[in-house]
Amino acid sequence: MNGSLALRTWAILWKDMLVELRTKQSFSAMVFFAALVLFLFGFAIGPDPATLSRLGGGLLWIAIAFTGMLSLGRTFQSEEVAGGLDGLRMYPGEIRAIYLGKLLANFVLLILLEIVLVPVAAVLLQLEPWGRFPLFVGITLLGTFGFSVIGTFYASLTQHLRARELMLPLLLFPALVPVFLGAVNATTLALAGDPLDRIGGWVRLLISFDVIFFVVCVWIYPLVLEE
Amino acid sequence: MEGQASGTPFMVAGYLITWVVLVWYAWRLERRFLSARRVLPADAEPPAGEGTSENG
Amino acid sequence: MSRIPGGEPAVRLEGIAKRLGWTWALRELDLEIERGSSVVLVGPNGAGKTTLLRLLATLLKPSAGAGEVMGIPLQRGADDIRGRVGLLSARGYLYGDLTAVENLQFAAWMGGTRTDGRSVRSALSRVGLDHVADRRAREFSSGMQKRLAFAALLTRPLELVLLDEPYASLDTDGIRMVDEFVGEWKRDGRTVLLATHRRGQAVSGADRVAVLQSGRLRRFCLPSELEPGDLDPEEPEPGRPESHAEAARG
Amino acid sequence: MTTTELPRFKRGRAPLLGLVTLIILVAGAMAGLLAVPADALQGEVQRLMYVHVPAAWLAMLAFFVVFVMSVLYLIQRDPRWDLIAVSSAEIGIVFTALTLVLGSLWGKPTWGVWWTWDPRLTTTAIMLMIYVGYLVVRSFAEDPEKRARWSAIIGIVGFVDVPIVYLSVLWWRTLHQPPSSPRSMAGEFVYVLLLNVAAFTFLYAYLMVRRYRLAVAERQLEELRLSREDRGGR
Repeated sequence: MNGSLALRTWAILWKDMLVELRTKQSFSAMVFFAALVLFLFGFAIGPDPATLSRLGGGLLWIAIAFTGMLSLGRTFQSEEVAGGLDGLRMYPGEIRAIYLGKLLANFVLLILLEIVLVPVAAVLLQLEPWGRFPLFVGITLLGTFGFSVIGTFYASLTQHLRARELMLPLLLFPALVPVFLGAVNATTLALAGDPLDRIGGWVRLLISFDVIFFVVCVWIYPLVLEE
Repeated sequence: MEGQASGTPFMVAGYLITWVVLVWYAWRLERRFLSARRVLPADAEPPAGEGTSENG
Repeated sequence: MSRIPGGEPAVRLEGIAKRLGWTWALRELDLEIERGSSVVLVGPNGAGKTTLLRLLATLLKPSAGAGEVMGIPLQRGADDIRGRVGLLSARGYLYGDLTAVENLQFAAWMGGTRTDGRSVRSALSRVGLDHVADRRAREFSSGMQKRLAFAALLTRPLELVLLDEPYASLDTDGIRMVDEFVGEWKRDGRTVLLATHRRGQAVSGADRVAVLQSGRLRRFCLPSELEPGDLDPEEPEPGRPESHAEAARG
Repeated sequence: MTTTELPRFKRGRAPLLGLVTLIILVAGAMAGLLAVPADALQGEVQRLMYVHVPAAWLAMLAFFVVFVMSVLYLIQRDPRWDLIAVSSAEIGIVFTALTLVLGSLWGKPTWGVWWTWDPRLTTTAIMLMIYVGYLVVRSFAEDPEKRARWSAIIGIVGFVDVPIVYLSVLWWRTLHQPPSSPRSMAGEFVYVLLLNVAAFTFLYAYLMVRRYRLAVAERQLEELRLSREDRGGR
């Protein structure tokens, strides 16, 4: 049974990535949107390099959160176009495969976005992530995973609501506060070189959040899709 | 602290707001209930066909 | 097929009711379907045909009553039931950006079979789509999409096949294909439940006919025993039509 | 079939409960305003503690009840648990907002600002947003079963989130400056505070009885209206 859970999780990830690959323009639009957000921050904050690089971590994560929000809404809408989630629910085995597959799809998509976005941000905001790059990458992965865990969950919960475009951020952003604080502070410290070695607490916070919410969401998910 | 003199109005405002909110909310609950009750028949039967409950 | 044991019926429902939103789509439904038989489900729009099929596919939880599919209780064994039951929905569930082969590959994986491309392509040729195997489903006509959805059923080992309006948008060839598949499934010992509001051909070939009306089973009999009113109920629907209930689900 | 079997409300003991609540509330307020002396350092404004802390306590209690009722609902699927949960959520929101306003009024003369990114304050504000989300989701879901199920899920996930939010904000603050917290108190202050906490607990019970009655009536109304529409509409 577990083998089939993995197989179906993989199938959903494969399918979503393939669809994404076929509709390249939506990914480019996502990247473009994220870059645009960074640009607007640049205008709002002003050209002073010191200020920009001090706020860099926060700006980067705001851009990721906003862009991620938009792509979360799409994950389940693509199923709606195909005829609804029954198309996934009618297959055997645990319903959780749907959550896991969609979670991974969102995660991979966001990572791809970040691969493009981080160099852009480094140039625009004059950041220097290259010094402690592995740490920077680790923090980004943890933060993105936390975002995907709770984002996929709430995207699935709100997809049948009227005004879901409004409801998703309304539910998601308050719940995201720990991830956001953890990711922004850890990233800022990593960029600044972390002289006082305070980064550990934030990384632990990110890990705890990821684990707790992963367990809670996976456990409770079948109730979301029940009809 | 400079609060000695200047703090009193804030304290009074706090207590006032608390009581206003309490009375307002309790009154509003009563109003909402009465207006719902007025529309409901005196002893509302559950909708026909869906008579009695099976799972308690 | 020997792997399907005799014994308990393919479907047994007792007092099943389903509430969708504020309407009762099914009310106090009792139904028993023998293994290896084919049953045609008829009834006007909104009679609860689709709801019944979705309930048997465990996509809906009954609001009241009890039921078994292949001897597995609906309430507890949903994950297992879905391994034995296939649903052809009127909606298709196809991804327009994937090719026909990719759609089938996905369906096979989701069904739990680690398949290679060969079995997928053979399913495609059985529905007469091998010449468009690598075209995207988006470019298909609605009849071709129906055939592709059929092929998705063929990639999985099934004991109970639920067909919701399988004839819709098919040409005469396609209709013949559906009837051939139904016959083949029956020969294999599988059970077929087919919902349609077109009567004629399907009804006369079936083992049993179930007439649904307003969420109740009005008649369950041999095709020859049908009364004229069964296929054309004159009285209007008391319940809200299904389209409303469907909309309310959202 | 399985509809709600909702209780009918007769003239119950709610007026008595209301009277008792009112007496304790007034006693608590008198004690807080008159019986104890003003704080040596903060002066009169410190008396806000006797409403601020109980209001915060009431809000936490209310959201805890939402959590418990959400879990119960998901296990038993009894609509009554859902109605208790939404009642408690609404009361919790009212008192969370009140807590924030009172905290603000307390903060202005003592800290010199209406708002500070204090962990408790910040967490309370985020908690308010989480449960407002809970209520808004309900208003967008028409199917009563789905409405109950989805909001129960939010009630659980939100409740799990609150302590983590608190922890994260606490860490965030300690990086910049130590969090401000009320000094430990002794003697009569504690008793007066406890009296007020008790008063607000009674208040919660009273409001819950009233709000639940309203929830049942509204639910019956909804059921009635839609069944009429169902029969007469077509």
